[in-house]
Amino acid sequence: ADLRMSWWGGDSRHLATQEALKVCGEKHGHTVAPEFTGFSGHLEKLTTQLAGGTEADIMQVNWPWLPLFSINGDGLADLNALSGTLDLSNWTPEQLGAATMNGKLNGLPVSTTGRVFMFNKATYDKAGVPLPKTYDDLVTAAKAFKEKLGEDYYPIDITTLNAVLIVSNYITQKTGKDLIDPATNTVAWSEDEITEGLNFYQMLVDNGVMRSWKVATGSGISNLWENPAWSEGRIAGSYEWDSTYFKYSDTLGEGQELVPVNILSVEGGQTEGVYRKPSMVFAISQNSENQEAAAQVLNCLLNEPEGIAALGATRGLPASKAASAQLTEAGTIDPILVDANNIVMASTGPNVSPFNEHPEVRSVFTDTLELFAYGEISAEDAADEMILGINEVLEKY
Amino acid sequence: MTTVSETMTTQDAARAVQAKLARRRRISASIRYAILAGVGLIMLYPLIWLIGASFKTNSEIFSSPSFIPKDPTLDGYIEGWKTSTPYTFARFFWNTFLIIFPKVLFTAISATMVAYGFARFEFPGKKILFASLIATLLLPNVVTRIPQYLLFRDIGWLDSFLPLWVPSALAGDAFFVFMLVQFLRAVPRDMEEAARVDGANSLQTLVFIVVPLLKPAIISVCLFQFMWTMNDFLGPLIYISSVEKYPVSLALKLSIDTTEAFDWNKILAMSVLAITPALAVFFMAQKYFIEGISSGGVKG
Amino acid sequence: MGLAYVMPYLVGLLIFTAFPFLYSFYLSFTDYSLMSEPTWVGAKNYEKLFTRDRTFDKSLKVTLIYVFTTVPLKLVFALFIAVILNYRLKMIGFFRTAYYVPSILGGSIAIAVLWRYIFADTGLVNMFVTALGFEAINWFGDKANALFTITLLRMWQFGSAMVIFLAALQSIDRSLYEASAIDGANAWHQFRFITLPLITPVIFFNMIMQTVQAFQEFNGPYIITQGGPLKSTYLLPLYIYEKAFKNFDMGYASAIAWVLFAIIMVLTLVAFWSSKKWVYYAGDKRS
Amino acid sequence: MAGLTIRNVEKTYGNGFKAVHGINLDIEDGEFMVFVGPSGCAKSTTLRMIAGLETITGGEVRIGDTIVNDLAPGKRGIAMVFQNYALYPHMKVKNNLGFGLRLKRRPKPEIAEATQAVSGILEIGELLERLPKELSGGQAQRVAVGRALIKSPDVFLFDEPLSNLDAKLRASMRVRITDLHKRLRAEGRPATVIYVTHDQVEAMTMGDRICVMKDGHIMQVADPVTLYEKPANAFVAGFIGMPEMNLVESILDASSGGANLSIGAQTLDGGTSLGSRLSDQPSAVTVGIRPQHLAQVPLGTPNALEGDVRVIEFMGHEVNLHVEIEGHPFIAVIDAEKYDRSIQRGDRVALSVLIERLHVFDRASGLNISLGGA
Amino acid sequence: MAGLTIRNVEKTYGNGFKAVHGINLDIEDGEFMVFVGPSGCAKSTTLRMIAGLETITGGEVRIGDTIVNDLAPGKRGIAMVFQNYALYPHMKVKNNLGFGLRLKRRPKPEIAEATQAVSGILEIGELLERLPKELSGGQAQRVAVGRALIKSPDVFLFDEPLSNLDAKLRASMRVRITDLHKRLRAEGRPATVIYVTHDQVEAMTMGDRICVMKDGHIMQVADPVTLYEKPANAFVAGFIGMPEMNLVESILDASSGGANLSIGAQTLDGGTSLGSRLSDQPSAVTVGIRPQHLAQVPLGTPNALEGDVRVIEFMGHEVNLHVEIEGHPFIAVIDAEKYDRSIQRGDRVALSVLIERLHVFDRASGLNISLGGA
Ligand SMILES: Nc1ncnc2c1ncn2[C@@H]1O[C@H](COP(=O)(O)OP(=O)(O)OP(=O)(O)O)[C@@H](O)[C@H]1O
Ligand SMILES: Nc1ncnc2c1ncn2[C@@H]1O[C@H](COP(=O)(O)OP(=O)(O)OP(=O)(O)O)[C@@H](O)[C@H]1O
Ligand SMILES: [Mg+2]
Ligand SMILES: [Mg+2]
Repeated sequence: ADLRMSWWGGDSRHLATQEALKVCGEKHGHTVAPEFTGFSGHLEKLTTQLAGGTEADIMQVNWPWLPLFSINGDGLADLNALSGTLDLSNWTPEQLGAATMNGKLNGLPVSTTGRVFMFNKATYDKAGVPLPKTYDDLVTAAKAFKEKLGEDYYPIDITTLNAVLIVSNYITQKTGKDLIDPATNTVAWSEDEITEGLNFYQMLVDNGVMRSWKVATGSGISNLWENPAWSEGRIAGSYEWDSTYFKYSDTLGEGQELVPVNILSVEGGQTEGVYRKPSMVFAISQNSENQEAAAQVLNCLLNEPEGIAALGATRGLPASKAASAQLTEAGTIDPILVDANNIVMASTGPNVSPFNEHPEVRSVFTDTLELFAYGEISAEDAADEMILGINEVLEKY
Repeated sequence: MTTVSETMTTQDAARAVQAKLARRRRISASIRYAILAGVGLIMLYPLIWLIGASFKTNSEIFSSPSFIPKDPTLDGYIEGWKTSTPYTFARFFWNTFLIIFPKVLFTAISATMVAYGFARFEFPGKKILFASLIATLLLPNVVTRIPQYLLFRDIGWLDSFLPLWVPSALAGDAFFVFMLVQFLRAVPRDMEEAARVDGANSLQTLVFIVVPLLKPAIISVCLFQFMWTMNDFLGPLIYISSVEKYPVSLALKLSIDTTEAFDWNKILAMSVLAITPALAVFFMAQKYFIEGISSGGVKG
Repeated sequence: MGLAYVMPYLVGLLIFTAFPFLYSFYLSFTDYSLMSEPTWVGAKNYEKLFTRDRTFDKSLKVTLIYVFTTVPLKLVFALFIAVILNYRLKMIGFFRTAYYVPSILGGSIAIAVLWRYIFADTGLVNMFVTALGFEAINWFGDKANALFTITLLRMWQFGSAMVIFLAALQSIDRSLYEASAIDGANAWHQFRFITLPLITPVIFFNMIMQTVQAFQEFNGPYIITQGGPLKSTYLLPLYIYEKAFKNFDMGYASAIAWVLFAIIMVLTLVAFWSSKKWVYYAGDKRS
Repeated sequence: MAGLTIRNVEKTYGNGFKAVHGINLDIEDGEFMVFVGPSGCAKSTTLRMIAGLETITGGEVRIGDTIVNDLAPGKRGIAMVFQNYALYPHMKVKNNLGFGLRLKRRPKPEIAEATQAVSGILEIGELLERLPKELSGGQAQRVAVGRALIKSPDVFLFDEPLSNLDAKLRASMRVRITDLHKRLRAEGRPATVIYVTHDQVEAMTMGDRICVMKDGHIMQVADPVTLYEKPANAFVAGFIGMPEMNLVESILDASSGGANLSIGAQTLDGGTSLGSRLSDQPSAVTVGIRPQHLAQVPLGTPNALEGDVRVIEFMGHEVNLHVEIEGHPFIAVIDAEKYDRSIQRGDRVALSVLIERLHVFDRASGLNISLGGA
Repeated sequence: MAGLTIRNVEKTYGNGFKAVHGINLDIEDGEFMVFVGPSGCAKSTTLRMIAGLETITGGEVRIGDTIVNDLAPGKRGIAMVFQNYALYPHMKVKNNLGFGLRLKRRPKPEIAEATQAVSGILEIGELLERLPKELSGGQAQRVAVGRALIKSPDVFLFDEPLSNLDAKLRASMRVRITDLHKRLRAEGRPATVIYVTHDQVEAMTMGDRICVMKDGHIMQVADPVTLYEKPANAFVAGFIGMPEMNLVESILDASSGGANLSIGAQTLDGGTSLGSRLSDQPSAVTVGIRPQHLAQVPLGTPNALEGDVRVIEFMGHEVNLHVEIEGHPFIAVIDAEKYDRSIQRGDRVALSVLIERLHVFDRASGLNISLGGA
């Protein structure tokens, strides 16, 4: 059959995917027309296509988009129905669960990713402090940095999205709960818990652990890795997706070394609170006339040696067991990435609800946190507002 | 004797005044150039940066604010030109041309015609029609995007260039129509009247009289349409899905995935290339703004 | 006769424009998540918009501030440069092109990067500011300043307004400058009393268009500040976009868009009405 | 067949100003009709209505047998010379000239030939490659005339086509235009001409008939001699003739059978011939005497008017004597050869009147009451 | 002190056309100088150079004692009326008039007053609230004149300011302008005027002196009487006077002491007075006779020229008789009262010549050789 597949990405992903499609197409006797773009605008494009029913047969879908496209599970094809063709055994139930909407498997996780701490060892060495293991270590490190290296040295950078995730991580460690209670589909944290998390954030700022929100925004450079302060080691750490390790290490100056470490712990934490999720899924169009064929190609891409080899690690460490094994064996993947990923995989934490990344939920969280960070509202009010706001969004589902 | 010397001194004085005037002119000219050049630099700053950066290596781009690359490389251009698709950038330029050419051409024609109709004729419903023209300008197009997409889907024009230029060819860009209407209303009717008496029908009047008189404005229309089409990213993104039909604007963002590391110098190098036609076209067209057809026509 | 000339527009209107336009109006009365059919909800979207939506209020305020600072500044600047570039100077072609460059760069990604560089805490602008002995300004981080960087970006891209002004300056009868020179007008007088009144049709055009564009400003804040900090650059189009393509609430987005439409429409009508007083059309019919 | 019929034509401008008040006029096929009248009397407006450039707000205009009120200008078979030239600024002179023919899709060589011919007539051969802005005022005006001539239409409309030319050129152009008109008539394809001018010589020498207008009304339409010798009213009398006719308020006393016209303290005896024509007329009249019908006579001559010289204008072959008689300004035109050069400003002189050429107008209506049945 | 000195002034236009060839002229403070010349002879160009609107490509212009070549127009103390009016299209008539004063920051009431005064003089009082496009041609021209008058400058530059007016209005405007000029002179604040016209009457009656131009050269500068009676060359002779002087090629034979001028087969005897002035002159000459100096005499009268009547133009008080003599066209102007109305086209007539007023020009140089020492 004649199929189409759409995705976004960079050059290496484009090349690899085109190659893989050729290979898998030939293998199963299909032709697959590639449709790819950069990331910007891809959501609009995909949305428009879905609204018009003209989407490609196979789509790369960002995990947080799932509830948008298919809150009832019927916006995309239910892959359970194609389990004859798709070898679902390559994924853990947890992984499949993350891609299941309303009981329907809407996509196959391509890779699993999560946040890890990464620190610039060179700077820490210069300051004579070990790499942190707990959040308290950060405060200690900050003191040492200011004394030994200068006022503009920071042990870590926590702003905007990172701030949201760190606050989340802190509260999750404290409570052992994800932001959203899957049972009731409401905010799981209490007002006090959130207040505590916010105060914790403020404490970090006050101790010079990271730049304040305002200063960070004012730096004008939204991407940390583009920031000279990062490449020169003045900002000596961050909390990032494991898969983005190289993005951050590439721009480091000579002699610097970026080391991924275990999740920093909070005193009395109930869990490590890892933020782990499928990075993206491959989905099949509900409107596709050749779902079977699409499933063949999809299976080839994710589970069959030809496809796996061709795709390589251009979408991170594969979630599919077969792929992961094949690539590890072939040594295609840089060991440090494996290390980072291992940290993510090994850490504990409650399941992360996709609603964490629901745009409205995210905005409420971020906006409120920003208000708090700018000192516009108190921690209590912020906590209150967050709960109200997020619950209001969730109510719709 | 005294009178002679008097006239001498008055003449000298006159010369002195002359010299002073000339000096003042020179000074004011140099001031003008200085300001022009100074402000011009601010205008050019990004372009210079862009060009400089396109010759830098990837890691140098953000680490050094200097314009001049430490060790210049053509890699950005060579790699960028190849692209991650089966096609080179030449293909994307060609696609852009296929869109721009009919679009600019027909926009100029249709916008001029429609503007002429609005500015020079009375007909029933003119007010309402003109109001609708203005109205289409006012609605944020975010919300018409989906319905428009559905429309073109039903016409069967998806993944073709047609949605990108046909509406413009039917005077769909109210901006241009409105602009030409304003220009036309500022042009006296005398010449058109003469042409009418000379036996020109209204179309001939349009072609032979109005168009030449509106030349600067029409050239602006073409320029804008050119630039904007060149830069338009969202339109092609939504309507074109086959890579082989991508125009430059889309191809430029093809490799940018913010969640991944990507090669800035390639992208910048191709940006430079993408800007070049626009720069060239503008440079060539701007001379029509030097001396239009001094509209008064006759002097004594 | 006239109808024949506007035919292309009429056809285009009926085929391409009318449907999306009206459909979006219909959508503003629906709940439409894009993935399912729209469901009619009456005026609910509007009701929410006017009574319970604080983001809208805030965003509208920011938008109005933005529009009423950017448009006049940009117009004055564009006209000023156009007048200068209308002289016959050496290398004028080069200068004109140079001044148009920012507009050619348009939405190019380099612009976003660059603009953030220029206004960064240690950027070019702050280098000046500190050189002048002032304290460095937090451009993006301070909610009082962020919007201004967007305004400046748009002013800096004054090219298209300038080109339109340039084209208009061309059409002024030279003999009027001669007559006024003899009347004793200096350069300023000529500008004020001849140039300005005679290009009022185009000033009017630019004014309307710049206002409309400012109301629809999206790219600037989107690529540079993402609406922040504290939503101080969160213009309405950003909000509409977010509602439409991030929250998939197309019905609500349409409602906001139509409210915005109504606001611009009212302003435009006022402008058209006032134009009778100050715009001079040499080509309008004698009778 | 391109006579013109103008029936009750009116024009009210957008600002409410009524420029033309229901005029009626018949112009025959091939006739040369001259429009004259004071500035602002609606000559151009009338012409523009005939051309179709101005909407006719009342009445109808017919060219030949067709009502043209709603016909496009280009379809009326007319050519027009505009008062402000209205040359196409972006076209060279030759293209300005050839434009009309080009529209008619005449072959190129024919256009070139016609352009040559017309530019010969108008002496603008050297200017063909210039743009309008490179022309002098007179040159531009000639190009405008050329643009009309080249089209050989049924009806020519000329709006002050020679006003910017010097006397010599003007005289020669005048002759050329009349010649052309006559030649066309002789060749059996007569062209109707409407010619607006403020030049008396043009009006008198060119027109088959002259239409005198005032404030949007037609005052008189007649051939030049009639107009000059038998003006229908004081306005026409004053308007035609150079220098203008001396018009002075007077009291008529025709009771004696003669006609005594008192001008201030002085009285003119009109004799019985005039008297017979003026019986039964009101006594409040205006007397009209052409400057050429005044002659300088020795002081004390009977039936002569006496007054003080105010201005003496030397005109070459004749002298204009401005004389104040009983507080009224009079002009007398005196042959330079017969003129007494010793006369000075302030001197008192006597002027005799050519009684047979004297006109008497009803002061109320302005109508000429001295024409009688003659 | 606003006399004008023009020294070797030249003008070459951008397209390479040399319009003015090094002219020299002195105009005194308060003088009324008229420029005349054929269309395209560079009158406007010269005026525009004086005004500062056209760069002077050679020589210098001084106003008073200042070389103004590089002075801005507004600083020269001049006012100008443009041939194409150049009214500000977007300003009402009153603002067009008041604009110059407004720029000088005169108080509003003063401007209003001056506007009233000027519009009174020019009879445009009712038009003050109109826009230029709502004016007739003549009205627009008057507004243009008003714009100059209102400024009371040192130097007035008028470019054919009355060309679009009818005879009557023109005559009255003419008088008003000269009056104004005289009044200013009388009041001790004389204004220098340069006045371009193609109207002979204006030229002869208004100017203190007349400057006759041709193809960018000055042909003669003199007061009107001198210009008319003693033209320096054939061009001036032909240009001044209406209808123009009859100029005909002739062979001079002054050997007998007298002056025999042969015109074709006929010969004119100039008598000894002329003969004495013409001895030693070349024999190839041009004879100039003003039409007014020809009189109709019975056929056979001695020393009269005979020819055939070609055209008879009735001009009201006089008749233009176009007569072909020996193949040359002659015009004779004959008093209408003395004119024999029986004469028909084609008749043969005899014309006597007023020998004292006859001019003889060297055919090669064009110079008048009959002026002698007188
Ligand atoms: N567009 C207009 N709006 C209002 N009034 C106008 C308009 N055009 C002309 N008029 C008026 O109509 C009258 C007639 O104008 P028109 O141009 O016909 O005069 P004209 O006889 O040609 O005069 P002239 O000899 O000065 O050219 C004038 O009083 C003029 O002011
Ligand atoms: N811009 C120009 N470029 C080239 N030649 C020009 C230009 N303006 C005028 N001329 C030429 O210069 C000569 C003088 O022009 P000018 O306008 O001074 O004549 P003029 O004496 O005013 O004539 P008129 O009585 O017809 O107005 C003319 O032959 C004209 O064609
Ligand atoms: Mg007129
Ligand atoms: Mg001239």
